Amino acid sequence: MTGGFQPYDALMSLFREFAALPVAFDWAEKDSKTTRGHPRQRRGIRPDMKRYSAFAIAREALRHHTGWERAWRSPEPKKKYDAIIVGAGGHGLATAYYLGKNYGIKNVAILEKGWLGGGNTGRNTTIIRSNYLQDPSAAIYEKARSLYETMSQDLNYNVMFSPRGVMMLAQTQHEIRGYKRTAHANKLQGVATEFISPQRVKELVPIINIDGPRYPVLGALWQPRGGTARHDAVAWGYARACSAMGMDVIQQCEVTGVRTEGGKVIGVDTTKGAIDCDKLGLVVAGHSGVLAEKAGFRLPIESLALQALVSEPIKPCMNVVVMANTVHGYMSQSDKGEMVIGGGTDGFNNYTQRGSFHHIEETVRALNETFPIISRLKMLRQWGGIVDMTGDRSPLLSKTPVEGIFVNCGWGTGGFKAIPGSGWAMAELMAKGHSPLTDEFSMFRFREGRFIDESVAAGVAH
Amino acid sequence: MLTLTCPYCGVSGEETEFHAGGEAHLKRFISGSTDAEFDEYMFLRENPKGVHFERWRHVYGCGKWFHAARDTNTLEVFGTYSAQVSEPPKEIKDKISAKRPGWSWRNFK
Amino acid sequence: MSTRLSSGGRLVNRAKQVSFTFNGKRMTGYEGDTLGSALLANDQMMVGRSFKYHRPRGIVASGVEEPNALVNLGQGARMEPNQRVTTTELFDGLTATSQNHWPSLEFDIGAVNTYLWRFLPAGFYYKMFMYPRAFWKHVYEPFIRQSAGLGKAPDAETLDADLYEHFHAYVDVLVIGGGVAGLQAALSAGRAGARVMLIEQTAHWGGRAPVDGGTIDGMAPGAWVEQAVAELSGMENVKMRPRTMGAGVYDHGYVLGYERVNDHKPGAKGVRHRLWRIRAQRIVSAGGAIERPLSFAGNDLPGVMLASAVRDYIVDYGVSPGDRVVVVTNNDDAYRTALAVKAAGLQVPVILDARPNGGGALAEAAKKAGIRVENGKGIAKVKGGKRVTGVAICLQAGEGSVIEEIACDAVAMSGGWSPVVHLWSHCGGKLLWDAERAMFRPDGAKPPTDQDGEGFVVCAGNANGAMTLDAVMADATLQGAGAAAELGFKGAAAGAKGEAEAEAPMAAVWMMPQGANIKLRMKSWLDYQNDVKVSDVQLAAREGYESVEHAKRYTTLGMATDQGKLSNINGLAILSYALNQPIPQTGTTTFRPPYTPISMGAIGGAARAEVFQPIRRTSLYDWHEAQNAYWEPVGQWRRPYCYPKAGESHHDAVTREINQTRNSLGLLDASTLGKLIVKGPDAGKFLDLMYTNMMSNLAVGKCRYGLMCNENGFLSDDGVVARMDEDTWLCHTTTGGADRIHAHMEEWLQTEWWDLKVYVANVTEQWAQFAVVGPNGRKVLEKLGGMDVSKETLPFMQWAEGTLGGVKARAFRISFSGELSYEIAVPASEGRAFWDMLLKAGEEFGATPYGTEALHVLRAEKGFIMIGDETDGTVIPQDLGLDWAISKKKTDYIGKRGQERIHMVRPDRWKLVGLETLDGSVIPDGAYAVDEGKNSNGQRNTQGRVTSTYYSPTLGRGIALGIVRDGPKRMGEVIEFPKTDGTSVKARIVDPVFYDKEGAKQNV
Amino acid sequence: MSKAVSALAGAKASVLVAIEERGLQGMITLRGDFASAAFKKAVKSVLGVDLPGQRAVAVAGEKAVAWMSPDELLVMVPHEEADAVVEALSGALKSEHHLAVNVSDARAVFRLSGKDALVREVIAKVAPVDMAGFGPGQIRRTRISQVAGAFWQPEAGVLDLVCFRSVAQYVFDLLKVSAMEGSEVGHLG
Repeated sequence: MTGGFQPYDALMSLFREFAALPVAFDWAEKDSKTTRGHPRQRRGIRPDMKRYSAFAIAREALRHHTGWERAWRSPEPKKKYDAIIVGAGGHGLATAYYLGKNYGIKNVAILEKGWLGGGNTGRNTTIIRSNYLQDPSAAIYEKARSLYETMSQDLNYNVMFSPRGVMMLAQTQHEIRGYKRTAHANKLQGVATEFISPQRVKELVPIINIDGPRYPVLGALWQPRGGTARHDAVAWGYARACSAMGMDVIQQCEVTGVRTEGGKVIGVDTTKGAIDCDKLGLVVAGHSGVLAEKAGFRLPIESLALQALVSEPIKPCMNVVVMANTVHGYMSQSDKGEMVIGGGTDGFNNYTQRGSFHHIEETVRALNETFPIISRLKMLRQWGGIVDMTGDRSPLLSKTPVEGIFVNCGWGTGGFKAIPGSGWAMAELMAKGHSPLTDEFSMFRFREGRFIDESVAAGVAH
Repeated sequence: MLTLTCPYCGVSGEETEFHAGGEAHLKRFISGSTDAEFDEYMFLRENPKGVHFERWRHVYGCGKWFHAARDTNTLEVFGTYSAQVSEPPKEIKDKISAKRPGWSWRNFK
Repeated sequence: MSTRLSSGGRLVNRAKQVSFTFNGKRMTGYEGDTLGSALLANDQMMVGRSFKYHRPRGIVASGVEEPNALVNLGQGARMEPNQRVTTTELFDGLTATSQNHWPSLEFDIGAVNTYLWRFLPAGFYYKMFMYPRAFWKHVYEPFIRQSAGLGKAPDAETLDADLYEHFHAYVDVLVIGGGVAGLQAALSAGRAGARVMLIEQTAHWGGRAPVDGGTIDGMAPGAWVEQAVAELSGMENVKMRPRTMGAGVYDHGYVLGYERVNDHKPGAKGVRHRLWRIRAQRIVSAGGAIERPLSFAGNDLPGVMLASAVRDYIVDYGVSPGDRVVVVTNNDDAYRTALAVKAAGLQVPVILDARPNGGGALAEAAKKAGIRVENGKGIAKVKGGKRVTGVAICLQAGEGSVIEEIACDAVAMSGGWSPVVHLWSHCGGKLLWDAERAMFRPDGAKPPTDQDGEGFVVCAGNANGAMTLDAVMADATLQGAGAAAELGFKGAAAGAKGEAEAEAPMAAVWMMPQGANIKLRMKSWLDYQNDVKVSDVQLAAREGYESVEHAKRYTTLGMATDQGKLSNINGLAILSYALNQPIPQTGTTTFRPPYTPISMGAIGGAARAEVFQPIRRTSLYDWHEAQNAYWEPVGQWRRPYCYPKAGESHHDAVTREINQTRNSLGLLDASTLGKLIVKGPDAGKFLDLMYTNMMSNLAVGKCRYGLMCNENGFLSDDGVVARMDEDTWLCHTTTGGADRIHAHMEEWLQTEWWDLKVYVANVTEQWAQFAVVGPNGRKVLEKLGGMDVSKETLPFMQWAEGTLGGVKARAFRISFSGELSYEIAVPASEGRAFWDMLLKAGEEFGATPYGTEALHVLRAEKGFIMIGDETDGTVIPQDLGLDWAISKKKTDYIGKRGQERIHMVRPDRWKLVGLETLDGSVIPDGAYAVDEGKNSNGQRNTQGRVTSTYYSPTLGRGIALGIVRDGPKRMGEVIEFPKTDGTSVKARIVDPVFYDKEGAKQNV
Repeated sequence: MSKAVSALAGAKASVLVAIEERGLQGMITLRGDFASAAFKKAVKSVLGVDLPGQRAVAVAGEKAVAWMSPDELLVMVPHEEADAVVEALSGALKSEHHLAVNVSDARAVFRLSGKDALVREVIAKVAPVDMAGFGPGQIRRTRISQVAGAFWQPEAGVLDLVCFRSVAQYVFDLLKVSAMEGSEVGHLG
């Protein structure tokens, strides 16, 4: 048991959820004081959509939860949309959401060949942080992190953003220098981080073995407002909000072709027929290259398998997220109690969503050494996702050689944490033609020799 | 966990003996080439969901680089061959044609 | 009550009693028991609490599919949470405690959730706990976290007392599963001559067949199993391994086997678990089938068990789960349980057969035995609190009106069987829906494929959908022989013939009763551990979570530690009905390894403590350690950072080492520096391509500093190159660069310039190399004697070969400190002896070994760059003022084209300068120099950063190297470096060479 | 030379099998064109053996030649003779493009001896190699857990393993752990 926890207090707080309903609404109103109008309208959510709240749950409980409506509609595609987003993962849905919310562009379809949130959004280790070294990275990841802070309230869907803190261990002199450099950069970027001592690391992570012996912990870069969120909920919450704005989330609709005229996009062909559009956003992570090919251009990316695993659930023993880059492992404990562990990527192109086992071995080996209790836990499940890697391991948020087509991909192993910032910036890029958050992430930067390389300071890509 | 056969030492070994080295048969561009040519050489990699040609090194074995023809979607290995050629040998291309009719990759088919 | 029967139990040895404790209570069992059978024998019906509602949970199964009965097993350094009691072999002294309750199993405060259940449907947390915002982190989440989780976390300060290892095995045919199907498949493949390995997850061969009856080749299955095991044991080409589970099937026939070597005898010699890394040409998956529960209200109460499990406990362990066992089924197999219960002298008040027309021969046998059989009936509701007290009976076709109530203390349920298709599916094998038998089974036409594009997994027996003993034996013979034949092993003999009672067709029953109302559906459990009910899946469908993945994630169905072995198919069927679509259209979730959880210890294997990762050691490693060196890991090498003496801080030690080196004599173990021999008629040409500067025109006997870039133009390594003879060069690399640069050279030679006649050899470790540095450096070498190291014979940037102190040596006149300096290379086997001579000869000069930190400061004082400090993968040589080392004459070198790109030639790139703080302090590591204003993202603009920053004992002040926008043209300007504490430090831009700019000290 | 010491100075361990660091062993990396008659002749004349075939080891008394790659041999001679043999090879190959270099001190050699099945099982724990299909006459370069290595069997029940000198302690420790009492596998016997 972690110190000081009182089951009765916590239980009382649970009851409070039910008992203090009017208070809860008061709080909700306070959150929205900054702008005028009815809070639902401000959020762009249709007034007829049922709000989620403890009160709604209580009301539904009386009729055995038979009155809940669909979280998102299941529409047939229209003939034409102002904008089509291909890919109903977190990034695609967030792009659509901010197109509507920030720019009033609501005649939007989000096309998904499988099920929304079924790709990398639902396969990652849910880490959220913005302690990046390079200015463009820090800007977009910090934008994302700050949007995560209020996402549950914005979407009226609890995505369980948990700012429990993220630390990156320094286990060599080189890493100390690298993380101190990042801490300095973060200070100037407005990202709250600090370099902390080994003793502080041990206080925050009682299960860590800071003495090594192979790689003693020499300190850590600590971002107290980094954390995790419930990954599926992010996609579901955005989908619900997009649907409520009148957008069409169309699942099981594969894009089979991209139609252009005079170098400009006019629509897409899909398994549900042809659909016209003025603007097209390609936001399909691992399959971006395949889709770009259909549009007639090539992207500077390659697709690789990245793996992760979880242990069986145990009672809480680690409240923060720890990344140990020298030994290649990172770990957090989910709200369910599972230790969520990130593994490595294969070195070869792969679309199987299965990686090679030795990456799991290497990661677990390192974590057994860093967190000795792990040795007696069991791996419950391992899985893989396809990530797209660019030449500098940083994403592409960019115009393309085809007018009206925009890409958002190349997030490599770091996509989940960026979702709201990526959507926010991509929406601006699509609506206005440029965004300060995306300016540096052009797909043409490699030709100029301009890189956004995060691996430089202490070997941390993402 | 792939099994690859090194064409130089004949070992059929597990992936951990090898190092993946990216796309094969790249044409190098040097000083005097255009920005577009150099960009293509460095960054615009083939990324097919299907037949692919790539480089590997038998790093824990004989140390030799070689080429492999592999399907990135099924992980089938059509064959491995010398690193010192600028295009896949005919027998490998024929084998792929038999298994994946209509395939193409860059200028090869 | 559950109890031990007076006789029976084919797996237990009643002569050997074993004692153990559960929740501190002492209990006894027999050798051969599982912890599960022993708990039941002690009437410990309730063994845990569910995840969400904290409802009482009892043992429901007898094998790996058990979702409920998980315990904390053992203590201290051998404590392990979440151990399944049904797969834990009992041993003397075993201690177990139940999980997920507070304060006790019997009285659990968390069980209040069970009264709030109405408010906690699937996904409730997505809809609430949002306001006020801060409450999530501080109130709601802590509560949710505390109530989640299952087992205890092992103690943080106690190291795992057990050891683990890996083993690599290569076989023609791997048979997974040691039931009769696996045994027969192994026999067929083995007799054909294939190299066979047969693994079985339990300690016993034969699987369920001995419990289920029938005959094989006219024998009782148990007798046939004995005979088969005997034959297999005698075959040279067959290896058998019990207690070894097929954990995962990976690409190209790679299989993980998880052997629990010592779990049943903790503390025994050797390893606890062994992870088998098996490469199989063909895999026969014979993992059997798993019985499905039925979904009726109250099906989660302790005492409700799978019919097959009830039978197992009676037949295998002589344990009765109850005196009065109601059987409820949709198929014939459960009648075997009724008969077994009856045969054990216990009562079966009724068999409820949901099929309107009931069963076949087995049903007749039950009736003949005097058991009441009710066709077309089901359970409306199970009665009881912490255990079953009775059932309410209803019509299966109805909505749940109670016809009759019957008292009982156990319910044996069977909803049909699901083949274990996990291993088939791990690597992409496809499934087809067998509507007649209501199960997914492998689609033999769509197997997972291997490196040759061939199917490499087949399933046999139950796992292949062959459900009766005759079909099982025939299928296993076929699959085993077929797998071998595909590899060219032909001529397998005929297999054994199985016979069993004919069975009437089963009928799919996904809800009981068929028209169960919402109140019943809200109490019909699908996933016992995660508390997912029929109503939850229906809610998910209603809310649009329609894909099987959505429904799974929204409800958490199948995400518990059993990964849905009991719940997935039932849940899937409920979802399909809710969506009004056929089951195959809904599809399954993806099967992922491992089949059941495997220990992290096993995954890591032997790699812990001293063999966690290799430590690379120089010939002086022991000496450094004896000198109390403070180690710095550099790649896998360990190098002394400094040598603190008693009472000295690291800073003090570094200062002393620097001062002594500058003033008299310092010694450095530089053995880790890379040394590559490059030889051949085209070696010069090749090196001109590898380095930015010319190497082909280096004279024999001379040294030259060289830079290497990657194709992007970024500086990647540096070092001194010495020309050995007409066609041989020796290239020094950085410590981290030796293997990397060797590989880099081989890559270019093999894949781009294969026409060049050049050989490269990495001789880094052949030589121990020591820097002898300081004004007395020459004197000490002269004392050793053997070769002329005078300025005249061996001037700066030359090298010579000879002997020193009787040892074969190469002396390089190079300096990374600005002092008179030699690097002496001697054969590694004589490194330590030579070092001892140096120390002895240097004694009179106060010879002082120095570490990497002093090395860094010495070079920074001199303005020498360090790869990894001044470079970070984004810096080109031109940024560091190294244009002099870039040949303008060459048309090509690696990186040249990259450096011509527009961003690389911008005039405002950050370039190397020296930095001197105005107040003499040391600029913090990693500090940036700020510029006016902010960028469009609101970030403070910057104009440079420090790359190396030290206190210089030589100058008595802080010095730094850094890169600053257009820096070299801004000498004398003062720029500001904010610190992370809010203050800042000002520094003047100066020349990067702080010490002896003329080189007077090194050129002596 | 008397002052020369091998990486672990002849460390020994007696566990399931006997493990011994073999002390100083002369080793030469020889690269050249195997197809060239002059190369074959030089090997034969200096070392007294024919060029070994792919992944084979040829032994002649105290000398042995192992096939390392299509253009690389590992020549084994007594430690003190290594420099002389390098010179002899270089002399014999004067007109050929080749590389001969003494790497004796860059290596460590271990000998495992005992019951043949156990010796091979110890290796099967640390190397991804089919040890059932391995035997005398062959050499296999591979991964020894986390480092590079190569091994061959001079005869049944004996196995020699070579690795880099810097990781000798790691390999020794690894072999000891893999051969600890009670860890017999019983798979290759």
